[in-house]
Order: sequence, then structure tokens, then C-alpha cells
Amino acid sequence: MNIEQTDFYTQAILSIAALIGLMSFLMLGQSRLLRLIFVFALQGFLLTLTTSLAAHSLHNPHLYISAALTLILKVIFIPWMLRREVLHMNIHRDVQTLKNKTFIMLGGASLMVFSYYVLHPIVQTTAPVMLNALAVSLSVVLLGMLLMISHRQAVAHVVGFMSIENGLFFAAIVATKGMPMVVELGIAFDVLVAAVLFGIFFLHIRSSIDSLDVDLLNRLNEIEK
Amino acid sequence: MNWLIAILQGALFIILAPLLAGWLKYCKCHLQNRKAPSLLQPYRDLIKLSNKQPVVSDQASWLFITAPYLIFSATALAATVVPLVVVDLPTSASADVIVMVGFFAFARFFLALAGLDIGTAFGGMGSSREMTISSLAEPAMLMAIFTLTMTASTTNLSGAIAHVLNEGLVLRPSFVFALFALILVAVAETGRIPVDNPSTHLELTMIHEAMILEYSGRYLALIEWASQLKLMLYGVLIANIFFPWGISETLNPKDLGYGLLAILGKLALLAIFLAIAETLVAKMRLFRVQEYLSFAYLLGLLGMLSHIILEASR
Amino acid sequence: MILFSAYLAVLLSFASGLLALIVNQRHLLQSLSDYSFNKLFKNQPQPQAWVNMNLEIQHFPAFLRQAVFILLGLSGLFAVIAGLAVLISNQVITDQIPLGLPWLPWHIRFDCLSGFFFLIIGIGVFAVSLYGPGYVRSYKENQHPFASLGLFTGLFVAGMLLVLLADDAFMFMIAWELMSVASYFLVAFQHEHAANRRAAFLYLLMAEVGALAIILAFGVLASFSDGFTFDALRESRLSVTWSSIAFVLALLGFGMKAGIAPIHVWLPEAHPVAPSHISALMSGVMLKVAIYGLIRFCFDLLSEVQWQWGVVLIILGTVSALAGILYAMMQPNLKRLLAYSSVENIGIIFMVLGLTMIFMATGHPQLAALGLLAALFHAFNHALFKNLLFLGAGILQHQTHELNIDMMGGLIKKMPQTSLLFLVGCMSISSLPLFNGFVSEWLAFQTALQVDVLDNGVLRSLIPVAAAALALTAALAAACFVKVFGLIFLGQPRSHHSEKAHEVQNKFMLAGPALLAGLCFFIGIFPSTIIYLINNASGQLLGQTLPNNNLLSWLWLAPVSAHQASYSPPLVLIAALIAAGICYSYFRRNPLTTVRRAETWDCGFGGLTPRMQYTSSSFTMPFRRIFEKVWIIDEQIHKDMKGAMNQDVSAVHYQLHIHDHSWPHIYSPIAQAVNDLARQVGRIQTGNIRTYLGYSFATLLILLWLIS
Amino acid sequence: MIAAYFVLLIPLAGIIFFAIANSKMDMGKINVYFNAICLLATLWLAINVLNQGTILSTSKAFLVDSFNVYLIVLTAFIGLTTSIFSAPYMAHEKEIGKLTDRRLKLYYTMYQGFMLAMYLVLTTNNLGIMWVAMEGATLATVLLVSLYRTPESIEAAWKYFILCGVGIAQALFGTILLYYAAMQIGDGSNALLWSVLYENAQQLNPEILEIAFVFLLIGYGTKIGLVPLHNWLPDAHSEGPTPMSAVLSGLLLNDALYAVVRNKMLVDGTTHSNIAGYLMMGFGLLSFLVGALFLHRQKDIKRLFSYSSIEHMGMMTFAFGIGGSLATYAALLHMTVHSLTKSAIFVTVGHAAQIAGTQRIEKIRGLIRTQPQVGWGLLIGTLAIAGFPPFGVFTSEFLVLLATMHSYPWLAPLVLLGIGIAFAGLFRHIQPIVYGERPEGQLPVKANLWPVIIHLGLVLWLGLSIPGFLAHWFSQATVLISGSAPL
Repeated sequence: MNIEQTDFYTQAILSIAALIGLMSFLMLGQSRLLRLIFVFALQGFLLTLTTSLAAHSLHNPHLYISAALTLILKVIFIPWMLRREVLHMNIHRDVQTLKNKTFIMLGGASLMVFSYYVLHPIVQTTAPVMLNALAVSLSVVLLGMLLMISHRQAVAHVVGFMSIENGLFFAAIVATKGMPMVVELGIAFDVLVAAVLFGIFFLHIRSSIDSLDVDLLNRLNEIEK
Repeated sequence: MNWLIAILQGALFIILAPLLAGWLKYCKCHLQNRKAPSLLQPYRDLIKLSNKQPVVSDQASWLFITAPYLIFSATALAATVVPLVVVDLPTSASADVIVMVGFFAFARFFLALAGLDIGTAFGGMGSSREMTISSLAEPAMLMAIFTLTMTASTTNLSGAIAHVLNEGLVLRPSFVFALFALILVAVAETGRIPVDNPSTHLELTMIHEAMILEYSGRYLALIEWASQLKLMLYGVLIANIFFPWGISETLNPKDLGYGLLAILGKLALLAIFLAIAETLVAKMRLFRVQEYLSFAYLLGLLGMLSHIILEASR
Repeated sequence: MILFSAYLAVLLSFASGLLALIVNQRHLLQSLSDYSFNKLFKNQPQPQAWVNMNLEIQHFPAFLRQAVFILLGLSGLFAVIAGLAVLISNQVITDQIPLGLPWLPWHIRFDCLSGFFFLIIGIGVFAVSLYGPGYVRSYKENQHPFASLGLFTGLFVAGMLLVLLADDAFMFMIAWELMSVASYFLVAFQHEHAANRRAAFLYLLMAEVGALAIILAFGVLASFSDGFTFDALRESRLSVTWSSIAFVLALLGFGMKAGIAPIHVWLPEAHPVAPSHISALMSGVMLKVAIYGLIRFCFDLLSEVQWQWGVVLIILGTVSALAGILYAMMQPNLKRLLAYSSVENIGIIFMVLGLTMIFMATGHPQLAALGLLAALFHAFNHALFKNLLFLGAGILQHQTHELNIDMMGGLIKKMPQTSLLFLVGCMSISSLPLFNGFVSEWLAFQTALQVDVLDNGVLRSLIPVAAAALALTAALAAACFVKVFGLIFLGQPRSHHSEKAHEVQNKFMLAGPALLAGLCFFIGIFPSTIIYLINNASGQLLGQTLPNNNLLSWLWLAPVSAHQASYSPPLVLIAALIAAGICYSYFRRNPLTTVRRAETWDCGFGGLTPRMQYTSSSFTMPFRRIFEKVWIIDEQIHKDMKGAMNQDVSAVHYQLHIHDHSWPHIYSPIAQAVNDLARQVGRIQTGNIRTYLGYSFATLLILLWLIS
Repeated sequence: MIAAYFVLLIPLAGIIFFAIANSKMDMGKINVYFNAICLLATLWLAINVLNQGTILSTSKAFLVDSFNVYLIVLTAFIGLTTSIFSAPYMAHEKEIGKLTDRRLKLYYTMYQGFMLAMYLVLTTNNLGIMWVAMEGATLATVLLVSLYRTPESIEAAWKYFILCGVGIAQALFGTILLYYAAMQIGDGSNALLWSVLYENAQQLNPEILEIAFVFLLIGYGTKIGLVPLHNWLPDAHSEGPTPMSAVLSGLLLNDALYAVVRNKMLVDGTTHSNIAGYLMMGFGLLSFLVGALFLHRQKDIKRLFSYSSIEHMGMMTFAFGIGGSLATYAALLHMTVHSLTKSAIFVTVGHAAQIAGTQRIEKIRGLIRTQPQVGWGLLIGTLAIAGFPPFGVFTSEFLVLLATMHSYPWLAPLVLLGIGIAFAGLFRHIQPIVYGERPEGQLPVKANLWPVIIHLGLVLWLGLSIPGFLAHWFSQATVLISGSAPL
């Protein structure tokens, strides 16, 4: 089935999916924190767009609430908080050079392929658009993890964590036309609390190690000295 | 009747034991070109010792004084088990050859304890060495005896001797091994050259004498007698197990007489061999004794294996 | 009724444990008794006075100790009664207790084999309970609380009894572990010494490993049957391979508890550090429970015995017996020595059990019954004399505050009764005639001598070698215990403590050992009493008993046939008495020859000192030379020099340490391997969160890849 | 069903109460009351279930069957006993200046929050809500881990937060996949209800479910502490206040495992390849062995016992993975006894650490001579957790071993090895702690040891005989999970 045979909604979803995937790639390769946060906000915005689109085309009003929540949380609140933190710590000028950047990017690309490979068995039972959406969201999840693995700044970790949430959210909306309302609300609540907690933790970490580099958080280990 | 004969035979054993010792000394003196004491000298020594007032260390406990009686009784009991002139003894049934070895162990146990009782270095040394040697000798001896008992399929000495007797002359490789093993053990256990020298009091060499150094009077007499008895016991064992011919199988007085003569002859011969050996061989260093005894043990084992593999295999 | 007394024995031991717990609740008891006398039993001044007196602060601990041990003694007594009753009536009693798993209540089975071991435990516990009150009095309450000692003693005894009653794998394991754990606490009782803690840890670790092996052995059987009851396990039909696996596991498990070489190392560590009456129970009784387990597993649960297993047992038994006694000989610590000697005796029992298996597997059940007789009899005897010796060691420790036999000496004059009892123990364990140890060894030899009936050449040559090793073991044991008795009781005191020592005041402390010593002698003279009992056990277990072909069986011991071998201890005793009597009266006839006491001859050098006596290490020096490869000998001689050119020797320091080969060759490598592995595993936890995320990521990818 | 609502409402009331309460109050005691009432409510619920069988609320939002009801009671019980312990413990922490009033208030609020999350995980019928509640439990406890504000505790909390967050996100993906699979066959509104899914399990797409299960296993497995996803667990357990460690070990891990088992039941109903079982066995055994090895080199007593938790969770996962009635029964029993024992141990460990003033193993010595109750409690608890009879842990390990022997005999030696190594690892540390002379200047602390006595008493009881109603319960749960009754 080719894309021209699908309806406009599907086309739009697939385009956004591609963009969201792209955003993940951009984040992965980003070495400046402020730009990272900006791309993250952009991804959140794309997600909001998807949600409202879905709400509109599927006539599912409760998705509007989700869209609003996403907008507030992921496009405004969290990026704002992170940005404030970065400015406060005065690390926005720091460039964290990624080791093996090419390698990571290539790894990210192969993750995308891998996502398709993994979800391939599903293709027999479902529309390819679903598969594509699911594969993209899986790769967003995986790329988010890769982001966390490759970046040392706590801020980047939060961004990675949240982008994993984005991927999940995208999957929920596209593949399953949104979760039940109560679940959505619950998830949103959790994200909110998590965001608040991240804020608290930045404070604590900063006061304890005077930095946000997670590699310095390694007192608790089992390695024989 | 049986019981009476058995008791009489035991008494005979006890009475004849000093004579054998006297004869051995006699032969040895002649071989070494010395003037020999009378054959009855051991009896005189025993009588004299038993009439003397014993002097005992003030450190000694009751065990020191009791031990000689126990040692003598145990050895005497062992003697009643061994057929001397006649087979088919009821005493042999009440205590078989393993029990006999047990009696020896019993006597040795108390002898060694008595050696430790006073608390002198000599006594401890003697006990230590005695237990070392005997603990190596005892398995060798059991091995040799087991060869015999497995051939006869009884551990009853009377039965075993009767079995050999009835079988007639059969050349068994196992018996050759067992015989040599038993001779080696006998020499070690009775404290003869080359393991121990009964006639020296040199601390580097003595074993048996070291333990009984503190004994005197009747206690010494008992212990000496017991060791003469032990010598004779081993002699009789060797003579009657491997060369049982001549021993009486009935309670007929004539047969008994022949039996007595036969055993006296066999013992006399054995004593001569022993005297020759003692004259020719030098005493070994203490730590060579283990090699000697392991050789005996090996012989015993070979005897048993050759019995099992060569003679009784199916 | 029989079962009732068996249960009563278990319950009484529990009760004694629980009673010990209230040692700190005196006030509670006081108020309770006040209340009950005021409200419930009015106007009974005499009982009230009695109770109040016992509840007074100075009387209460002693009273409670008495009460706890009385309960324990009753438990032992009932165990003896139950054991005797079931053995004499030759019954099998089964029952169920609604405990355990919902679909598997505790199955109880009390048959002759259990009964026989009940007898062993009962006698041991009874003797200990006579002995205990006097012994534990020396413990200070704040350092070594009686509550824990009494509680765990009770649990320990109950555990042992329950093992014997168990008729399903689950209850068996619970009882088994109860026994292990309770005894662990007893080993760790005096935990202020690091060595004791180490010993306790080692003990518990090995007990755990052994228990796991046993569980697995049961598991093998259970996977071929439907259920964990012994009845179901008996029905399981296993291939030879699987049953051999089960056998090896059971051997590992039970052998570890029994202390077979080379898995014996906990035994010489743990037994010496426990209080002596506990060491007596552990060494004398608990090891027998392990033997019971092995017999039950191999002869009862595994339906077909293989002769190869017998060979394994013979080899292990021989090695243990020899190694045990040789190591025992080198120990200067009395209780360690006794513990190693237990290894030796267990080795002998295993060896004879191996013979039994061989005869059983090759179709000679009657000879197998003879072997089982010898094994069980030796187990019984070992329980008696090892208990006796440990209790004796306890008395010595109590009176001299020493366990090092190089520090004792001359105690025969200070402690005449103890010395006599100890002598009986030494004679029994050295298997001298007229004592019980000899009878079982005699039976063992008789079993080994039946090798002629076998067709297999390997067996025919192996068994005689084992018999020879048995002879060597017995002779070495005699040497070892000559050393023990001689150095402890004879000679001159080697230390201040042993010079000041005196006989125990508490006669009950002597009563326990005296009971055991009396039994040692009695059984040595009338072995048929026990043989009659064991015959019933082997009849139930193997379906075959010894031929009862001699009417005068109380007088004669003729296990195979009167023609082949016979032994009559009563006659021997009579003859010995006559012989000793004659020579005594003959030599004492002359009144002029009374003994004169004089100083010991000192070669004219003047003054023999106790330090000139032979010590433990000098006594065993010839053995050390002869068998030097058996130990790791660490001998150090250090000379202090003085004088102008530092040429004169002023003092010589001599140090001797004897180590076990199994440590550097078996245990240290295992411990090292575990530590190394743990260190390697520790590396995965780097402390870096990105690594951790990497793990998660990798796991996810791998699993996804695996699944698709 | 009202009982279930009560069970949820009481901790909710607790949260609100503590959030607005005056910090001068004796919050420890009030916390105990809340938990006690909640325990009563759960008992009521349990009696209902016992009488009526499975209860499904009218909206189908809540499902209480024999599997989860006993976990609910267990949760309430441990919640109560831990709160009893925590009252004097936290008071002592405040006395020595480690905590302020405000943090104490936070602690009690979050305690109730955590309990609420736990009850929600257990009672909900909606897999999405289950996820939300599970995440909520993380959020509630993460601030408690860093309650002391030491660098280590902050580090631990951060790791806990991030690792569990990322982990649980994968569980959400799994849940979405499940939902997606359910959407294929039915309407959307009920598609996340476990009861609906379970009924229609046959029709679900097996491939999707397998993939979903991988995500769910990794997600909830992170919370169970399966190796190699366990890394947060020892840090979080060791750095937080001890009552928190007790409930984390005793409850959170169990409930995460509960979530996995619920999902496994779905997968088992769909596919017949037993892929879920194999995965769980593999993870379980790995965690079990690695956890056991980790025990050996520990220097911190709470870390020690958290590795022990990893090891035991591994064993339960393994047992559930084996499937079959015997193994399932064993796993359920093990869940119960492990929770009881481990929380009892943490209570004694907390007191031990207070006595010695440190958590470093080499500094804690001579406990029995200092405070016999604490020393003996720790020693006996350790014995129980190491699997010595007559404690219940032995029973379950025995059954696991036999089940292994029955189904996968070649794995039995590994299990055995693990038990042996774990025992040695625990005891080599605990023995020097409890035994020996009292160090100079070491004094007893005020302690309420009833929780320990009750827990160990219960474990002992379970080891000796499983009471009829409980046995019935376990059997029903076993039938529910594995499809057949044990033996």
C-alpha cells in the first residue's frame, strides 16, 4: 500500500511521525543543551499537533484534553524549567563533545531499522500505517534511551526521559487512538509530578556535587578499589 | 573333659614358657661362644623376683601396680586359645584368633600405660615406640592370620589347624607369604633383634625394657613371664598353623604325648633358627623398623591376595 | 502406646527447651504463683512455701536448670522406652500429624530401624541430662545465658528424634535442619572467641550444603514418583543412572553430616568449641542420625542397591578411618582429638555399610544382615564411648580449665573416679576385648572375611585390603588412646591447674559417664542383647536376619555359624577373672613383700621435673615420621643465642602445627573461586547511571531480537 | 466491593491528613492508626472474597480475586507493622538530628502515598491504571530515598528515579501494545481491562503479545530488580530510611512481580510457546545467582539485604516462570514469606544501624551482647531468609527445588548452588555482627520489636503448617494462575 492511497489523516500522521523521528535524531546529535531543549519542545509541539489532529479526525474529544496537557507540560513547562536550570547553572555555553558521534548516529539509524524488524510480525494483522507509527514510536523510545546513554548532563537525561514519554504518547495516540481517559490523565499526572521532582532533584544534585554531570554520581558502586 | 584338657594345656603353656626362653638363651650363648646359663635359669629368676620386696616409685598410681596382673592374665588367656598339643579346644571356640590378637592388644595397652605412669622420659619413650611398632605389626599379623582363616573359612584356631591337618600337604603360595609375614611380625612383637634388643638398656635402642624400667620384684616377674609367654605363643602359632603335623586330634593319652613331643621339637627347632638369626643380624635403627614392618604387611597382603586370586578364584 | 512414648520423648525435649526460656521471667512466675495460690489453691502452705523457695532469686536459676535437665532426661528415658518397645515387639507404626503442607501432612513412621536409633539417642540424652546441671553451672548468666543453651539443646534433641520419625521428605528435611540449626547455635554458644564463630559458620555452611544435597537426592526420587512420602518414594522405579545420582547426592549430604573425609572439616572445628555435653551429643548421637539417614535412604528408599556404591563407601570409609585416627593422634586438644576420632569411627561404620551393600547387591542378604549388624552395633558402641569420652573431657575442662593434654598429667590421683570412667572409654574405643568396641570390630572382621562368597575379582581383592586398613586403624586407635589416657591421667602434673585439680563435687556429673561406662562394659560382655534388637531392625529393612542357630545365644556370639567363628565374652570374662585372681593371690602370698615406695630413679642427675615427660607431640613423633605425607607439618625450631660470639644456645623454641590437607586442596580453592566470582560480578555495578541505562537498553534489544 | 474502596480511600485520607497536619503531632502513631484501619478494611475485603469468590466492581474498574486479595492483606499487614516500627525509629532519627519536622511530615505523607499506590496496583483491573499506580509508587518513594539529603542518598534517588522511570516507560509501551492487540478484537473502552483481556486471550494476536510481554517484563522487571536491571535497587534500599527499605523490599518488589504475573497469564492464554515462562526463568535464575554472588562483597548492611531481595525476587520469578501448579504455589508462598521475613530483617537492621551509629558492616559488632532482642531477631531472621526450616522460606524453596527437579532437572544444581552461595554470603557478614563481645560504649536503643516477633512468628507458622484458609487461598490462586491445583 502506498502513501498516496491513504487518506489525508494518515498522510499527515505519517509525515508527523517522520518529523518526530527526525527530532529524536536531532536531539541525539545535539551537544548544546539549549538547542537540545528547543528541539525537545519542538517534538512536544509535533505531538500536540498529532493529538489534536487525531482528536479532530477521529472525533474523539477527550484527546483535546490530552493535547492541551501535552502542550502545557511538554512544550511549555518542562522546556521552560530545563532552560531556567541550564541558565542558572551557567552551562549553556558548555559544549559537550560526544565521543563516537558518527557511531551513535549510525547506531540510531540502525535502531530505526531494528524497530521495523521487531514489529514486522505485526504487519500481517494490521494496517501498515499502524506499523509505521508504532515503529517510529519504538524508535523514538530507543533513541531516547540512546540519548540518555550517550549524554552526561542531567538535563539531557531529563530530555531523553521525556522524549521516551513522547514516543509512548505518540504510539498511544496513533496506534490505539488514545488510551482511556482515566489512563491518560494518570499518565499526565505522573509526568507532571516527575517534572516537578526533576526540578527538585536538580537542586539537590547541584548542592551536592556542584554540577549536573551524572558521571560524577558514582559513589555507590560495587567495584573493588 | 575337654575343658580340663584345655585348662591343663594352658597351664602347660605357662609353665613351659620360661623353658623356651632358657633354651633360646642357651642356643644363643653357644652360637656366640659364651658359656650358657642353665636351661632353668629363667625359672630361678622368676622365683627370686617374686620373693623380693618390690620397690615402686612414689609417683606410681594404682594402675602401675595393677597393670602387671592384667598383662599377665591377658597373655595367659591368649595362650589358652592356641592349641598346643591338641586341637579341638573349647577355649578356642570361646575366643577365636581375632580375640587372641585382642588379648595382645589388651596387654600392650596396659604395658604402655604403665610405662607412662611414672612420668619419666624413659617410660614415655618406650610406650611411644611400642605403640608405633605394634600398630604397624598388628595389621600385618591379622593379614597373615586372615590368609589362614580364609583358607580354612573359620577364625577359630582349632578349626583352622584341623583344616590344615586334614587337607594334608598342599603347597599354597599364600601360606608361604603368610608364614614369612608372621615370622617377621613375631620377631617385632616379641621384642627380638633386629627390632628390639632384650638384653640392652641403652636409651637409644630400647623399647620394651624402657617401659618396664621402673618395675621390680613380683611385678617385674609377671611382666617378664608374660613376655616369655608371648614369645612361646608366637612360636606355637607359627609351628602349629603352618606345620601342624604331630598335633593330637584326640584326647587319647598316647596321642597327647606325641603331640607334646612334637611341639617341643618344633619349638626347639624354631628357637635355634631364631638364635641363629639373632646372632647374624644387627639391630636396626628405629626408623628402619617401619620398612621392615611394611614389608611384613606387604607379605601378609600378598598372601591374602594370592589366596583370593590364585587359590580360591572361581 | 509405643508411638505415644515416642511422641512424649519429642514433646518433653521441646518442653525442656521452652522451659529454659523462662529463666529471665522469674518475676512473672512469682506473680503467677502468688496469684494462683491466693485465688485457686487456697490454704496450701506447704506447696506454696516450696514454690516460693524455688522462686527466690538465689535458688531459681539452679532450680530451673534442674527442671530443664530433668525434662530432658525424661525425654531420653521415653526415647529409650519407645525404642526398646518397638524393637522388641518388632512393629511398624505409622501415623500422621496435621502439620506441614496442606496436601502433605507430616507422615510418621516408627519402625525398628528408627527404634534402634531412638535407643541410641535416648541413652545419650539421658546420660547428658544427668551430667548437664553440674556442668552448666559454671557459665555466667550474663555472658552465656542459660536460656539459649537450654532452648537449643531441647530443639536439638527434638530435631534428632523427629528425623527418625519422619516418613516424608518434607518433614525429614525440616527435622534435619532443625537439628542442624539448633546445634549451630550450641556451637556458637561461647561466641566471644573468633575461632568459635568461625567454626560455627563452617558448620552451618556445610550443614546447609549437605541439606541441599539431600533435598536434591529426594528430588531425584520424587521426580520418578508421585509425592514426597517415603511410601511414594519407595515405589519410584529409577534407572541405574538416576538412582546412582540419588545415591551420590545422599552420600554427599549425609556424609557431610556424618563427617566422612574429605568433607569432615567442620567436625574437628565445631565439636571442640561447643559445651562438652553438647559435643557429646553431637559427636556421639548426631553423627548417628546421619548414618540413619544414609541407611534409610540407600536400603529403604532406593529399592535396588548397586555393588559399586558399596565400593565407594568402602573406599571413603577406609580413607576416613585412617585419616581420622592419624589426625586424631596429632591433636594436643582433647576435644579436637575426640572429634577426629569420630571421623575414624564413622569411617569404620561406612566401610561396613559398604560391605553390606556389596553383599546385598550380589545376592547374599544374610551376609548383608551381618554387615548391617556390625555397622549398627558399631554405631551404638561409638555413641556410648564417644559420649563417655566427651563427658569426661567436659569434667576435665571443668576441673582443670584446660583442654590441652600437654597441660594435664597425674590426674589419676586427683580424680580417681573420673579416671576410671575415662579408662573404660579409652579401652572401649581402642577395641580391647571385654569392651563393646571390640565386639563390633570383631563383627566387622567377620563380615569382611566372608569375601569368599563373592565372584567379582575387584571386590575379592578390595575387601581384604579394607580389612587390613581396619586392623591398622584399630591399632592406631589404641596408640592414640594410650597417649590420651597416659598423658592426661598418668605421669606428673604438667601445669598448675592440673596440680590443683580435684574430683568433681557434683556426683551427678559422674553418674552420666558412669552409666555409659557401665553400658560399655555390659554390652561388651553381653553383646547378644543388642544383637537381638538389631536383628529385628535388619529383618525389617533387608528382609533377612542372622540365623539364630545357637540356643545359648546370650553366652555365645556366633553370627555366621558356630563352626566358622564364635566368641563368648562371658566365658572370657570368667577366665580372665580366674587368671587374674590366681596370679594375684599367688604373688601376694608372702606378707614380707609389701610394696616399698621410693623416689623415681633419675639416672643420678637429680630431680625429675614434669617437663621431662613425654608430651603429645613427642609421643607421636614416630608416627609423624612414618606417615609424614598424611599431614601438612609445620615444624619450627628457633634458637635464642647468647654469649660472646652469639654462639651459645640459651633457649630453644619449638613449634609444631599440624594442618589438614583438605584445606589447601579443596576448601580454600572453593572459597577463593566464590570470592573471585563475586568480585568479577561486582564489576557490572559501576556506579555510572549511563552504564546502567546501557544494560537496560542492551537487554531490551537482545530480548526483542530473540523474540522475533 | 465497598471494602475495596475503603482500602483505597483510607490511605488517600492519610495523604491529605499528613499533608495538612501540624507537624507537632505524634504523626508516627497516627500513621499506625491509618494503617491499622486499612488492615481491617483489607481483612473485610478478604472475607468477602473468601465467601464470594472473585469480585469485579460494577464499573469493572476493580478486580479482586484470590490472587491479589492475599497480596492486599499482606501489603496492609506489612504496612502496619512497618509503621509500628517506623514510629520510634523515625523519632530516634529526629532526635539525633538527621531529620527535621518538615521532612518527617513528608515522610508520613509519602508513606501513605506509597501505600495508596500499592493498593491501586493490586486492586485495579485496568492495566493502564496499574502502570500509572506503579509509576506513582516510584514517585512517592523517590523523595523518601533522598530524605537524608546526603550526597549518596541523592545519588541513589536520582538513579532510582531515572532507571525506574525509563524502565517503567517500557512497561507503558508494552501496555500500549497490549491495548493495541485488544483493539483488534474489541471496543476501545474495555480493552485495557484485565478481566476482558483474560476472557478473550485466545483471540489476541500472539506475536504482539510476545513483544508486549518483553516490554512489560523489562519494565516491571526493573522494579522487581531483575538482573541486569537491578542497579537502582541496592542504592535505593541502602540510602533511604530503613522503614522505606522494609516496604520497598516487602511490598514494591512483590507488586511489580504481581504485575508481571498478571501479564504473563494473558500471554500464556494467548500463545502456547511458553516464551513468557522461559524469559522469566532466565531472568529469575540470572538474578538469583548474581544476587547471591553480590552478597559476598558487601560492606553496607542494608545493601546486603537488598541484594538478598534481588536474589529472592529472582527465585520467585524463576518459579513463576516454571509455571505448573507446584512451582506457582511455591512462588506465591515465597512471596508471602519473603515479604514478612525481609521486612522483619529490615526492622532489626534499622535498629542495629542505630545501635552502632553506622550501616557499615565492619563497625557493627556484638549485637547480642548489646541488645539481645535485636541481635537474636537479626540472626533468626537471617536464618529464616537463608532458607532454614522450620521457617516458611524453607518450605517454598523446597517446593521450588522439587518443581525444578521435576520439570528442568538440569537447572536444579544451579538453584542449589545459588542457595548455598547466598547463604554463605549472608552469614559471613551477619555472624560477626551479632556475635562477639560488645564494643566499648555501644548502648541499646529504644526499639519496638513486636513487628519482628510477629513476622517471624508468622513465617514460622507458615513453615510448620499452612493454616487451612490460607492453604485454600493459595490453592485457589494457584489454580487461577497455573490452571491446576497443586498435587
